[in-house]
Amino acid sequence: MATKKFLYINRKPPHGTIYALESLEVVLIGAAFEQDVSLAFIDDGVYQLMQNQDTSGIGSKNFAPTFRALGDYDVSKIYVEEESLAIRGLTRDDLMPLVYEDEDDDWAEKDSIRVVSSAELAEIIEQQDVLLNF
Amino acid sequence: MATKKFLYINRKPPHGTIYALESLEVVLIGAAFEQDVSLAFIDDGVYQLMQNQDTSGIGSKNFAPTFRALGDYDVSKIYVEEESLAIRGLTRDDLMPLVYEDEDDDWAEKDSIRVVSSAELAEIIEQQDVLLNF
Amino acid sequence: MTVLHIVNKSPFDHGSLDTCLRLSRVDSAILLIEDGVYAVQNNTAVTDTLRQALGQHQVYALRPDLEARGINPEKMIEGIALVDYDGFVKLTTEYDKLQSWL
Amino acid sequence: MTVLHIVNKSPFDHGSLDTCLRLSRVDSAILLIEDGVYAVQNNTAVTDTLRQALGQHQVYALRPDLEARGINPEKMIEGIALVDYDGFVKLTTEYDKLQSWL
Amino acid sequence: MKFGILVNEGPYTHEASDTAYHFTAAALRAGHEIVRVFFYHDGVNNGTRLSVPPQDDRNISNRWSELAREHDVELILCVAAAQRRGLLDADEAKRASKDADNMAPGFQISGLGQLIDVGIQADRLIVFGD
Amino acid sequence: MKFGILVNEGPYTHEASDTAYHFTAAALRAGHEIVRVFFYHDGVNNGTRLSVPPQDDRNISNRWSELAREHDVELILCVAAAQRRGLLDADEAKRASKDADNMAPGFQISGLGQLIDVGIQADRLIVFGD
Repeated sequence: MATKKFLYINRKPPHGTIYALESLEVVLIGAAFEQDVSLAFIDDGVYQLMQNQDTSGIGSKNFAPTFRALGDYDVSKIYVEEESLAIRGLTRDDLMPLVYEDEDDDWAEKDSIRVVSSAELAEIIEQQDVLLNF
Repeated sequence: MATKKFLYINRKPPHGTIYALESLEVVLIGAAFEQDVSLAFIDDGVYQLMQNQDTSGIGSKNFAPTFRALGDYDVSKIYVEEESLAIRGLTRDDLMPLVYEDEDDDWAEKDSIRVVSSAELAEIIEQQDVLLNF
Repeated sequence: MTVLHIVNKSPFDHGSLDTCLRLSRVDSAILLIEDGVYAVQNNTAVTDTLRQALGQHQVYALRPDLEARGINPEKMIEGIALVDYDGFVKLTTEYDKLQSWL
Repeated sequence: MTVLHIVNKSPFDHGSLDTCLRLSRVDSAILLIEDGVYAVQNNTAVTDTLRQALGQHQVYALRPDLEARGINPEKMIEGIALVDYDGFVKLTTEYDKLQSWL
Repeated sequence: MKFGILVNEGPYTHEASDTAYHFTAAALRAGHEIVRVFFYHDGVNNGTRLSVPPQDDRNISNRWSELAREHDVELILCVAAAQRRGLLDADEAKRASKDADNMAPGFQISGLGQLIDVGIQADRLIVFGD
Repeated sequence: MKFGILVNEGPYTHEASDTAYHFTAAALRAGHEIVRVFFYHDGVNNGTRLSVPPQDDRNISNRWSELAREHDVELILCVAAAQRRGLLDADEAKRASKDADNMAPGFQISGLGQLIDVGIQADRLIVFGD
């Protein structure tokens, strides 16, 4: 069966609703299907990648550390919209470090996060086969 | 038991979610408790009062006509925020006629809807005892 | 290879329509459904946004959702095409992929 | 007789905070909870709005919700007071009525 | 002080249900009285006993049931909202000729009048929702 | 053409469930194939058989069950989402030592892989949600 390009589009913040957590569960399961997977974080979705999230005070599951495992699942294309960061006063440094090992480059550790402009992201969306929103 | 001032604040549009319908069910039940009841329609909540709603095409319950019964339940203070109408290109004439019979004025039929400014509505909110949002 | 963007939220309380327009390429199309159809009306705070969008995209709206909400088609911004559920299905076959801006 | 206004939605995707500010009298207070706490950060598109609000209202934010979201209190706009759930309960006894801008 | 609590959203899906729980627990710790917790809209889904959350996650329905048991807090599901969403106690199930029920211990089904009533009785009514 | 349908919201609460139904019915009328309807998040609540809606309202769960029966459409509830929310078939109930189950006829419980699979198999995947 041919490989398809899947893009998971994340636009919701992480803890006010369960969408972000359950979306990440789909990504992890989907990784086993060996498709061409990318993730996009847009609008309040960029908050999912914030450093130092600690849910002990609200008693819900802290799934933020799970994003760090994505590299091990061969999910290494993580697009973050620059405009979404900017209006939230955020930069790349406010986000978790997410890395993968590049098998085509002697397993060198590389950054999974690519901060892209709206125009670039519009192109990336056009190149996909399946667009998943939660 | 003392009478309390209840204000139902409606800010959600009517058919995309069930909040508006279930909120109206509370108002109808609440009318039997003989409290001092008002309703406010703000933001997309003003769309709940639009004329000519016809849900036959989407197959859900058309509860808009029920608003017309509010006068019979002695619910006659219906505040609509002017600013919310304005940015939606709406005027009073786009809304259903809602009336009540004024027992203090020989049962004369009067308009239940009062279009008010944000400042007036802020005062009305301050005067309440119980604020219900759905 | 182009996208049918689907917007189902009111443009007056949510940023979905703005984000859709910011991230849609010129030749893609936009379908307004559910509370998204409130964007079609004339003389609103988002009318200019939608007029600009019409210069770049074909814009459709789901008629049963308009009717449910009492939106008068005569007060609609010119250039928006109405479809029913059959037309909705047809649209999804004419564009290569579907992007729901939830 | 004044109101504690409670806002639980992100100001970047929803109009709740704007509506709250438009409809709250000068002496009332505002409590940010759940996704509403994203409004507290400095250097954002809503920082000016919140600074203005601070001139008219006491503004509180729920600390456990800040921590869950990784918001650094040092990057918070000055003048916002943090409360935990016990402080939240105490606030609701100090104001006469509670308005949740859902 | 006497509190009434209104919960409009279901468990796990929206933080409203968690915030309402933490608020209620904190109010009890401070010695306040909880007149009633009223569950409306999808809030009625907090009252299911069939939930099987992941082992490393909180059990929201159990948490409410324990609060009811330990502090004698009245937990009311709105009957109309519950029927629409398939949340039934044994009596409701029987009346609707359904072969199963799913309500958790500590919850009761009652009418919307109980929401108005708590608005009248309580010194403060607080709403948690979406 | 082959369609996959993803439903993220529960019945009555959000129009997504209605729109998904009307879309699916229209696609079938037009002769298209529905590979699968996958229910995720609160969407799993569409699969309850305990719903008792008002008599003058549509019965959303029944409507899906009839679609499954008449057109042999596969209706899948995500197992993890369903367990969290208390939506169980007889097997799941037994495994979790629950004394009742509540899934409606025509629905099946399966894993998230079925969502990825329909994304791969279908010509178009359409998402209905909030």
